[in-house]
Amino acid sequence: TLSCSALGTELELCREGAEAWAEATGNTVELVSTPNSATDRLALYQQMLASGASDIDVFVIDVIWPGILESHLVDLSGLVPQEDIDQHFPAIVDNNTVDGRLVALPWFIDAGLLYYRTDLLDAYGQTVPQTWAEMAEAAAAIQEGERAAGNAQFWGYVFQASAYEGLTCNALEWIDAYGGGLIGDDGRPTVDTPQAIAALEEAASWVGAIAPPGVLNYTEEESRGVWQAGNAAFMRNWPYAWALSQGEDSPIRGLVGVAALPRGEGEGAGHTGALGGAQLAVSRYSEHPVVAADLVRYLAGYEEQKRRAIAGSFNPTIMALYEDPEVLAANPFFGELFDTFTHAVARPSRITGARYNEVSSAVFSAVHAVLSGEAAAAEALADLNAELNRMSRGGRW
Amino acid sequence: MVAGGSSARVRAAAPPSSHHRRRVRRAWLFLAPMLVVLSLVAGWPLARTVALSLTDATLNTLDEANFVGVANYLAYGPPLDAFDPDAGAYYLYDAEHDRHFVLDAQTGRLTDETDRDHPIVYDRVDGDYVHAETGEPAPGIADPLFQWSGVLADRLWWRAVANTLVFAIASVSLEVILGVAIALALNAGLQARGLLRAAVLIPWAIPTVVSAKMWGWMYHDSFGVMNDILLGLGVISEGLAWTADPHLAMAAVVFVDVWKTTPFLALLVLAALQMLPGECYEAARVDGVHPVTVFWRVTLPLIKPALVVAIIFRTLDALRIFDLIYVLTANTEATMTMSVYARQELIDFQNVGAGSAASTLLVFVIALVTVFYLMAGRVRLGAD
Amino acid sequence: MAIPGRSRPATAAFYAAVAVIVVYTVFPFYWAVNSSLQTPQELFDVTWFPFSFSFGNYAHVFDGQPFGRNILNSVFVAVLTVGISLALSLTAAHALARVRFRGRGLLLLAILSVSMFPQVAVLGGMYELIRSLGLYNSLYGLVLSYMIFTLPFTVWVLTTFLRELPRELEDAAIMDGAGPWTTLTRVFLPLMGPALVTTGLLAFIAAWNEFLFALTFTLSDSQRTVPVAIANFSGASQFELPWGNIMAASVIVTVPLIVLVLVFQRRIVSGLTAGAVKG
Amino acid sequence: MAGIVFDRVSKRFGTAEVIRNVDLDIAPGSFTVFVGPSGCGKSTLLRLIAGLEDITAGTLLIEGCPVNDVAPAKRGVAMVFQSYALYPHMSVYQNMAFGLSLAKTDRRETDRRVREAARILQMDHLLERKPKDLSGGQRQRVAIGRAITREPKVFLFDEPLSNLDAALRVQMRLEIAKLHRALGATMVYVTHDQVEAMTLAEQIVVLNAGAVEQVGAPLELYHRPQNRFVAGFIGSPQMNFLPGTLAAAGADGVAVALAGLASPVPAAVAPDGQAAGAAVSLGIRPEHIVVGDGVAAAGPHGRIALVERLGSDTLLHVATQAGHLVVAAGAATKARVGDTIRLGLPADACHVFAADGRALARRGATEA
Amino acid sequence: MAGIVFDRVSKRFGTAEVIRNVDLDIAPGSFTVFVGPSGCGKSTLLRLIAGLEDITAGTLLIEGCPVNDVAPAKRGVAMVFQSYALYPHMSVYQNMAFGLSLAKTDRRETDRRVREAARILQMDHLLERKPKDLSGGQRQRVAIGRAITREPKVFLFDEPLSNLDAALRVQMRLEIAKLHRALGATMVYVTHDQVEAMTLAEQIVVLNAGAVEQVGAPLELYHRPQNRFVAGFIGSPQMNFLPGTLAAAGADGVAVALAGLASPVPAAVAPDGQAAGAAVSLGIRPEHIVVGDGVAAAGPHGRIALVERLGSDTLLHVATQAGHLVVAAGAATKARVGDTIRLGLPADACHVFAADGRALARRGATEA
Ligand SMILES: Nc1ncnc2c1ncn2[C@@H]1O[C@H](COP(=O)(O)OP(=O)(O)OP(=O)(O)O)[C@@H](O)[C@H]1O
Ligand SMILES: Nc1ncnc2c1ncn2[C@@H]1O[C@H](COP(=O)(O)OP(=O)(O)OP(=O)(O)O)[C@@H](O)[C@H]1O
Ligand SMILES: [Mg+2]
Ligand SMILES: [Mg+2]
Repeated sequence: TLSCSALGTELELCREGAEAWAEATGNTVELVSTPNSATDRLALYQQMLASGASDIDVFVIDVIWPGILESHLVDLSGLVPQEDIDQHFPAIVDNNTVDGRLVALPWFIDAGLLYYRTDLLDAYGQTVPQTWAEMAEAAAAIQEGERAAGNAQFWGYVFQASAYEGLTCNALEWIDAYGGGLIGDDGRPTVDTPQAIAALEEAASWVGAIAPPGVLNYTEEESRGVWQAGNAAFMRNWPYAWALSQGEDSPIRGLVGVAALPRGEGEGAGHTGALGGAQLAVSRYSEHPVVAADLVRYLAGYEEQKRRAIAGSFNPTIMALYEDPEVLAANPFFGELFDTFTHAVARPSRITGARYNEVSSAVFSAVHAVLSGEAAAAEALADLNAELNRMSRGGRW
Repeated sequence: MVAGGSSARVRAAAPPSSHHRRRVRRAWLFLAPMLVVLSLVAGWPLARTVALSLTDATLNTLDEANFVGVANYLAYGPPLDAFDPDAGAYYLYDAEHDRHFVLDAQTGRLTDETDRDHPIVYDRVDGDYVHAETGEPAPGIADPLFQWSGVLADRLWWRAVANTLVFAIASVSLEVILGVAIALALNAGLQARGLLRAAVLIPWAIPTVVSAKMWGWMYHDSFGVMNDILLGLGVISEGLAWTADPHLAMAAVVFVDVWKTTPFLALLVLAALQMLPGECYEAARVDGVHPVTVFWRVTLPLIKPALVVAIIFRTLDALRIFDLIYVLTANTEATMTMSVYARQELIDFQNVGAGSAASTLLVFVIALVTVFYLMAGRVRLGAD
Repeated sequence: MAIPGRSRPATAAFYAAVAVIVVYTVFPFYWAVNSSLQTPQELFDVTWFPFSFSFGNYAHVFDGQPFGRNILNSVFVAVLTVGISLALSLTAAHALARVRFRGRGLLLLAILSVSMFPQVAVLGGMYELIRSLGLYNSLYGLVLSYMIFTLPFTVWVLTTFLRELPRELEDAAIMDGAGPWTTLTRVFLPLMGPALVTTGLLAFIAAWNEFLFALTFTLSDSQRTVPVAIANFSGASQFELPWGNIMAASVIVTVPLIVLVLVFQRRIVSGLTAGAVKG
Repeated sequence: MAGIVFDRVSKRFGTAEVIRNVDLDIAPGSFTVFVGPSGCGKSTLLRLIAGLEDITAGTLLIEGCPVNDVAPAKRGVAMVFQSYALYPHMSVYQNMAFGLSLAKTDRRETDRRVREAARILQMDHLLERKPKDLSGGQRQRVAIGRAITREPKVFLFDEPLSNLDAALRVQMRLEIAKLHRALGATMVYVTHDQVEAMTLAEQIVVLNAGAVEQVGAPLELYHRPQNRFVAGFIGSPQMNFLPGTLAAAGADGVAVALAGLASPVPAAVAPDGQAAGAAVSLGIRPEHIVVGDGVAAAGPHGRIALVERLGSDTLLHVATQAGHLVVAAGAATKARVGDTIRLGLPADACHVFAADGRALARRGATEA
Repeated sequence: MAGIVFDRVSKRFGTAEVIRNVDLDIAPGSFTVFVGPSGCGKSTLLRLIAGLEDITAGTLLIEGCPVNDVAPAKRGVAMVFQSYALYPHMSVYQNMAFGLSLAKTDRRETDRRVREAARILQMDHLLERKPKDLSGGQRQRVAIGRAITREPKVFLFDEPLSNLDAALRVQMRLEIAKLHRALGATMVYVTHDQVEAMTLAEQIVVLNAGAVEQVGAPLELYHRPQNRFVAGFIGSPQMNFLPGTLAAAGADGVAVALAGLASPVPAAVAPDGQAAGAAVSLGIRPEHIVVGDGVAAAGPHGRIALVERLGSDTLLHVATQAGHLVVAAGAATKARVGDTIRLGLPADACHVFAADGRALARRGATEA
């Protein structure tokens, strides 16, 4: 008797997977649906875990939560064979290892991607932009053209800039693309750099120009809304938007291309994407930790991830699956993504541990202020750096 | 304070008969079930919150929290969250000079570890710091490290307080005006008022979780219906970013809140209107009192008790507003309210101590406002 | 019927105002209905009328999750919450409104102060309480926790309304040999129609719409209430919002409330105390 | 000053017809009193004048204009409600000043008028009280005060003095009469008090079951009631009625044969078409019956069943062979329960009513 | 049957002392009437008996037991409220049956009693109405009916007939008297109507400003008021008072010198310690003043200022040299406004009051 908390989203797949395992092992699994909103979900988990409730054995957790929930989770390294662990992207395994304890197994992966309109690029003679500046240029050109053609609602680029976790992802991508970073390996903040300033200045210049002013309150779905209505040339989003953009009734079906996010300029610039995705973890308060770990191992295992990749386009965390012909047949673009995933940049959740949210909040607040024009990038980042320094306990967090 | 006006007090002075005492005893009997349930559901959670606000608890360390007094509210010295109990030291950062320090709580020894490989150690001598090795004085080195901390020293908190008050005042006053107007319309006996009543109640009936999202959708700058309407009417020339623009966000949120909670007020006022004695209205009609005057001079004073209660509860709700703002504008500073702040500390940042302190302060602010209302409304709680 | 004693333009202005109010309150609901009848793609456009009339969203609400059960749960919780809080607060309000005793004002203030705490702040303590009472993942736990916000409200409102009833009525009942209980139930209660229905309705909806407690204190789908169920709706992946389904579900849960209002408003009639006393 | 005319006015509540086809003329500046049994529609008539109830049929005219559709406020009337209808949240002062302050009357003038009214009503010391802290009579006085401060064209008083003591009532009555003289306003007044009705009224309207029974000057109603209902209603104690038959009908009067009496009782009324042998009733007021040894042996006699001594008067309830009679004897009478007495029924004090209640026209008696 | 005793009972509302030190004995089964000016505390006294107000000081005993602390329901009293206090949501029938149903009275018995009460009160046809659809008088009758059906040991009536018409009032009065005889219950009754007070009461209690002025049988109060207040309060129209000085005081009476009169007016009262020259007032009831040419020339004379014809009686307001006098002349009087008439003040009808209001003991006059 196990309870598995899963995102309602993937409930079907999760159920099938869990039931398959249950059948195989003779255990029973009960699924629990949780709120759609990640913040709500985290709060709920924390409430339960803080009280030591044993109601849920296996948790599906976000990529940034291992550091936060770590003290409530079981170290899986002893319960799962090492070779099983090694087949996953090392970046994620790293992310899930807190103080040497592997607190969660990767389940699927996400990373920020650049969506573009193939038809419009063609029409305006543009190529897939390699740098943010190119992107902005192309976007401006297309936007101007489309507006002249009568679509007053048209925008060049949409992304996520509401004051929430998604903005931290976006910002990290920009800064990383310019070769900057948020927190150094020594735990000390590193945001007050020319790269970061350049990145933010670049981003701030989009708002109102190629991106709608309302982008400051966009989350994933709002940007997808604009995009999928055919009102944007470019969009930054997670892989999920792919299937929807290519859906039956999508007006832009067949006109969508995906690429890695552009790079910045200058030293250290590169393509990047913020790492996202889900992990499976076992509660320390579980009454059946071993059985639960077995379920986790099963769900994160090769076969199951393959099944999910084929049936639900979930990006596997097992590197080998990106060469699996069946998987590639179902998801032709997976190959392209592989690179992105390997270069994906993780948010500093592991190093900041329980204080990640505070860090993230400081980051997105500062970035939001810059984007909305309330603060200049240089000052905002200097303040942010100081703020992070204050929080960082000299890098010990 | 508010309880018991002058006349009530004088009456209470008469020696209570045992008959009166019996009445009072029975009153307590009548009160008992409610009080039991209420203290059960409210007592523990409230006490716990207040208690936690005096500790350094975090979500992960609820059981091993230490008592820190009022430091979560306001304290001067090394900030509380810089303390590491394991090391027995504060990790401090001097933003002015961009230097990291470690302050040993026991010895008072200060280590500059900005350069980890070459730490500089200072000793505390007569309240000043001197180089541990050279003994040279290091004037002013500790000053920036000692600062006001706690919720009350947080600029964001005060921003949240201001936001909350602005929000509460704006939305409650609009609601009162609109709610009373709606109630009067419903009371005026027009046809199909049943349907109208149901229609008016709809906003209240849609779960906040949903309606907030729905408005978010309607506010969307490019496919939201608000802009569509306003553009169509020619009121605006290009789509506004309702929830994103810091100048519009508060107004947008207030607009939704008014939409959402006016029914609450309207319905309560309507109930009050319908329980009024009819005869003095006839008197007013014969006296030739203008309906507007009747409203101000007769209706309003008569429904005042109910109106004040409705306003109090609406104000309490408005001061605690959370989900609407959270869903519509997330954690943006422009609209961050006390509850959003408290929740951020409590859940997002895991600072149960500070979050509880913020909650307690929030209660305190609400209590102040309530008492103010009661006094301004001349509500005599103890009077008949 | 026109408003007696008003001129034509005034009446016209009155109706215009009513129309504006109706649009303000109802339009978003129309928009919800409209959205619920659209395909996901249409949502990203301002579509004034659901030309496609796809009822798929409605069908979808009920398969894949026990939404019917969730509705029943909500009904159960809300009815019980309202019933219990009205019962408890009626007696309490009677004592508070009609008996003069020391500390009455303070008590009222204390009751009020309970509803000053933000939900997030009591969440933790409430969670522990519910668990220690063994009411976790039970609808009764929800009912209990909802008392924290319904009780102060109902007590205060009913107290206010009870105060307004003429004192002579109570005197007459006392002379007729009625105890406080009888006075309350047989004399005051029937006169409190508007107040009771209104408070009940408002408390019902508050309980019906509550989200945070319901989310935190229940676990299994079969114990969830509607708002949680709706919040747990999800699209094909993490970030996708199944907007059409959410709107359909919202319409589904709003309609019963409207019916409820239509049914109960018969009780909201005026002039209940007319003819009782001279004065 | 405003005259009020009811032109075939009817009022129905649901199916109950409460006012039936009332035709009535109230002269400008006059003082009209409505009397009638409880529930006969007096208050309803006032409410119709005030405009608080819609008229079901017919026309009501004030100052010659139909006002069926005129709002109460526009009719220029002030009303004292039977149920007071005070504003519970206002003090006595505010209750009385309300109408004035709305009319933007000068503050000093308002104050003067309110204090004047309070003085007249003897409630100067109560001005700061709220209605709920007043006695019944005090509330009633506030209601009166509210009307008189406003000085309207038409006053409607619905039993304004019913809760006052006799002494105060006399004073208030005089005050109202004074007010009437001073303002010259039309006053319509409902009362159950005979003395009030007789002393205040220029014209009394007797209502019964929603219809007008008789309209006339007080003494006319007293002396020449048009029917048995009015005869019984006006005058206190009530007129005695004895069943009988018309024994003789001549030009100079009739004689009524009563049960148990040897000779018919003569009455100074015209036969009015009633022939001898018709069933009639003989009416005579208690104060007109003659008691004592001097009366003719022909009159009724009987045992005294009850003696009510009112101080100024004594009422004897006498069971005679012709029926039960109430007799107003002087205060000094020595009569006791059980005594047998002989009663005289003076011919010119007798009223005769036909079987349908119609009064036969009286001769001699006029209003004094 | 239950006697009621007030032992130095006081009642304060806030700082206002509304009942002051009342000592009063109400015999079991008696019929006591409270009279007094509006606001003097009559209703409050009833409410104290009922237990609706707490007694501030003193003891109230019912059937010999102190009941200060006994709950109203346990006192066995029923009350008719001045303000009716009907249950607005109940029909007339339910209003009357409510008390019985609470007492778990048998359904048939309840029905019988309610219908009986309705019959007595002439409201059989109104049983299904709600209070708001009733006229003032009808509401009042429901309030009475509610008390009657309960058949308690003590009835408290607060101006129960004030809104009824004269005829119905007489009937109701008789019904109440009948009820009193039939049930033998103690009845305490507040009224402003002199006739009601005089005819119903076995004992009248005159209250003034919260204190008892005099207690006694009706005629005793009429004939031997203990002070000027009672003298003025009992009797309608009110007693006339003329200021004067004691001219002579002898064993067989006194003489009072009045302004403008040549010779002092003799009065059959004992001097009671008042010496000649003391300021007194002379009281005489309107009905005792003799009018006509036959009266001694020594009496006051004056111009008739106002003639009020009540039908059965005529009131003359005469301005004499000694002061304003109201005179009850017979209905037949020919007197007119402006006439000068001469008035006789019979010695044994005169009351004399000392400066402090105390009455000098009268001689001759007894209760007839
Ligand atoms: N609740 C109260 N607070 C203060 N004063 C009061 C209250 N109730 C009554 N009074 C005062 O007490 C006095 C006695 O009131 P009560 O009702 O007994 O008079 P009453 O003799 O019945 O008069 P009425 O004949 O007018 O009904 C009045 O002056 C009244 O104003
Ligand atoms: N709203 C109503 N619905 C039905 N019947 C009503 C209504 N109001 C009054 N009545 C009836 O109309 C009749 C006349 O009522 P009205 O109040 O005019 O009597 P009234 O002459 O003033 O009597 P009273 O002397 O008792 O005050 C009564 O029989 C009463 O029951
Ligand atoms: Mg009436
Ligand atoms: Mg009274």
